[in-house]
Amino acid sequence: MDLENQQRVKDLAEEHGPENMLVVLGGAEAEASGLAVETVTNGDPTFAGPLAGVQLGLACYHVLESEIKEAIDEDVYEEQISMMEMVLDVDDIIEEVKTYREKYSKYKL
Amino acid sequence: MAKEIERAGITIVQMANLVPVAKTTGANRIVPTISIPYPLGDPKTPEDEQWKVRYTRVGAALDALETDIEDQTVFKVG
Amino acid sequence: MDKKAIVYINQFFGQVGGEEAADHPPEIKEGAVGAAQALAAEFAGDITHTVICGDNFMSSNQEEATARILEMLEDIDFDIFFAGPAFQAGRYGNACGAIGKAVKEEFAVPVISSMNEENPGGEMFKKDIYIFPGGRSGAKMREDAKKMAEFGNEILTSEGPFPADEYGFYKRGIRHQYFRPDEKTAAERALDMLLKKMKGEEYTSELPIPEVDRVDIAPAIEDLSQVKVALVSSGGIVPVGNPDRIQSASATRWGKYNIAGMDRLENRASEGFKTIHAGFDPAAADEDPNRVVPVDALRKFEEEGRIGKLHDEFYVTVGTGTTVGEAARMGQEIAEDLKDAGVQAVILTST
Amino acid sequence: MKLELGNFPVKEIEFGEQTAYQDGTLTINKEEALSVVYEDDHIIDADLKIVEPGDEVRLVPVKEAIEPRYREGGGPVFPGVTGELMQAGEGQTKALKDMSVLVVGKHWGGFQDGLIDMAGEGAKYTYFSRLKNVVLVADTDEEFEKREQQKKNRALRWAGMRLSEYLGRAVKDLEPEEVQELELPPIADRICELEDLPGVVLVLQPQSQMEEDGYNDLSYGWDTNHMLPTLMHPNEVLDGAMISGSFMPCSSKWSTYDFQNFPLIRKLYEEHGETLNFLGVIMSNLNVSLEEKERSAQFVAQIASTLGAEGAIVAEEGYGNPDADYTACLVALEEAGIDTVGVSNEATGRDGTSQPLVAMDPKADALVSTGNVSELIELPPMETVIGELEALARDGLSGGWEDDEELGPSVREDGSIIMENNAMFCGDGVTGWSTKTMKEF
Repeated sequence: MDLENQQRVKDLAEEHGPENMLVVLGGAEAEASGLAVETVTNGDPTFAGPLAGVQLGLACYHVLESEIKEAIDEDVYEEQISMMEMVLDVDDIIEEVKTYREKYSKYKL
Repeated sequence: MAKEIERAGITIVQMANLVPVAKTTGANRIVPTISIPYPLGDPKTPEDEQWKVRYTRVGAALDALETDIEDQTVFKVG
Repeated sequence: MDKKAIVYINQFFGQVGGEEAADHPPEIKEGAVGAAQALAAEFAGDITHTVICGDNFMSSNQEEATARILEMLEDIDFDIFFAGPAFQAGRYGNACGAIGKAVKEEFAVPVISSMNEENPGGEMFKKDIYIFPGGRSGAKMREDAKKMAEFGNEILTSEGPFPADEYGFYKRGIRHQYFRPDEKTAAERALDMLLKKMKGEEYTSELPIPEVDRVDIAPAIEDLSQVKVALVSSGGIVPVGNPDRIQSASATRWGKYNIAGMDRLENRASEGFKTIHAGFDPAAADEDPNRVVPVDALRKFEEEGRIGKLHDEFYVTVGTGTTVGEAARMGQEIAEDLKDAGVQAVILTST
Repeated sequence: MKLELGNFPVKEIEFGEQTAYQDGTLTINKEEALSVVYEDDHIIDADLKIVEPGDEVRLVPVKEAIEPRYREGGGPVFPGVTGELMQAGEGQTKALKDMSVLVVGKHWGGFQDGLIDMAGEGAKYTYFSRLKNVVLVADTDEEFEKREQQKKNRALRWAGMRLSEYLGRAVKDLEPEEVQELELPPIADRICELEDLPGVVLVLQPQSQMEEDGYNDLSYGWDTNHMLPTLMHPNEVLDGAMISGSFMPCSSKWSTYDFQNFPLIRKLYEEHGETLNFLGVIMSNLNVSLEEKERSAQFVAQIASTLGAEGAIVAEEGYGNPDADYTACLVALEEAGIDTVGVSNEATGRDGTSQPLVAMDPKADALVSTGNVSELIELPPMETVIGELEALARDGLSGGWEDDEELGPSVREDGSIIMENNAMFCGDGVTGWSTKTMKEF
């Protein structure tokens, strides 16, 4: 997760409280998605950004996960996301995101 | 040792009996000698013959110093 | 463990900024800053300071940057130095290697780094400091830092030995003997290796053949009659009495001896020269040292005008058992001396 | 050829009335034993000591180690050396096991002599620290070499062999506790199952680089400098055909005890008929001129090919220029299509960064390495020194020195020492004992 986004997440969490935040990921790749979850929960694993050593424990899901998918208007999801769902390795992504969430998230949906 | 002297930009020829050793250590100009304990004169031969061997081989080493080479070269003697 | 560590990282992992901050001059901060925190998580001692330096600053002012960092560290008490991990970042790898090497030489503490195998810094500095193979990017920070920190813990608390294959750092070309804990004898190992080799199975040679290091070929001398030629020998020919106490094996010393005005080297019986080389039968060399250091033949060539002049001193050491490392050092010292004396060509005789 | 080796394990050695072996105890009549030593007029002073593993004893300068034996029928244990020339490797020989006779100079040492610690940190470096040893410590009138760095040690080495034969006679009429039958039938007569197993030869390169007589390893008393590689039955080597010389830096040396017990030969015997067909020993040598080195390598490869060997093990007694013989031999065998493994030590320097062998070739791709000759070893003082500690520093032992800018003298005032592995008596165990290897650090 780039340094600007880390700063944004950090600022928002300070402003609204981490318990009131939900991060939705849209990354196309499992490893990067996992790292993003780690960054907003346990801190930046590369230790390069503002979230280095900051354990926000935010609730974090990938847009392809059923929890998010079900909350989105079906037509919108169909139009915006379903194409990608067919070409991505959805299981891998969900598995990875879930693993980190279960390990580090303090908050849930 | 030859390598370090050559690295310093001095042209060097190594006179050695053990050509494979000289090659392994990276000498570039090599002139073979006749044995390890007596590189340049076999005590079992007459004095004048030893002198001839020594003069010829050292001469070959001088020739080697004046020879341009592209690769590691073992100069033939005689 | 009450050991103290200092960590070196670049501007990016020190949270100063990305490429735009690459000219950041070296600074030192207390505690574990930025990526140093990843090491702090696994290191059993205390990370007291973090040195941060921009990659560009280091690569374009390496000498100055190194000097400044060494100065910063001068009054700090520390037991170990970590640099990186540097992943695949070339400038960063080079910086970790350069500063690591300098710190090791100046403060004699272990230095540990981590670099991806594609990082040229690894090849350049693996001989000087411990470098572990690492990931391509910061995504592997935790893993790479863990390897560094764990080895740091090990090296600070146990006596070793620390073989590369056991601990996983890049091999450094430093070979020492090692007693096998399983006490498997050479005979058993030889048989195992042979049986595997004959069956076409995998085996590991205990002495992998390294590549030969070559030097650029010095140009040919155009006209030797204008040139001063020197004799150098590894045959251990010294004045009887061996004034420089050159060792007869595993030599670490060399000598130079004046031959001005001598037509030939007188032998041992006439109190002239003898060999102290212990690797071969000395009889022939003692009887006539010119068989090893051909002063007589070169005098003849000098007289004939084939060479300009035979240098007034010849140089000597002993080849037997003398390690290649020592031979290289002595070669450098002799080369220096030869250059000062204006010698352009050398005949090296070895036994 | 069939050799029956009758073993008499020695559990204890003591001095007593009569030289005899009973129930694992070897008793020695010291006076009688010394009279055997004094048979040579050159021995001017001699004493015997007994040392055992764990004794706080340092031995230096050690010149030779021999296993005491008796040849059934009374023939010389070392044919052509201690008696008439006769065939070794056949018949019956009795051996006193778990012990050796060590020969130590009372004062003078040389390049080729070494050191043994019977206890402490130093004991891990030599095989002989694990044995019970009868130590002959003696001086000679060999004035010509007293101050020479290279010593033939003739009087002392021969005295050691006489003493070993004398001790061996203690079991002359006794039944051995165990008899080992060592038999390899003629190659042409070997049964079909063996034919399916790959033929393997052991190539030995004993030290033979001195031109002058008296320094090199001997084969039936013949200077190995004067021989071309030849096929020997392994039993010959184990039964006294080969004796050690007096030339090489000591950790590289193969003592006569090593020849008598050669672990590589023993291992090949064990594997014979199981995983391989042990064709024999090609006894080569080490030479001084390139042509000689190449000629020997060529002969070795030819003999191995003629025997139909598919595999070979080559072992080198020494380092430095002999590495050229070693590598030439490995390469020649590989080029003849024979899978080859080499066994040697290395010289990577005190700092470990030097080139391991002076001559190397990528074809030598399966090497066993048994140690670094230049490894620095620092050892605390020992209660007792047998011989003369100063010899390590004074007499040019290959691993000792009088003074060093950085390290000081090898022998310090308090009796502690610092030396190179070079001076460990037969310390690199290239004959197969070594549990050392080399690793990258």
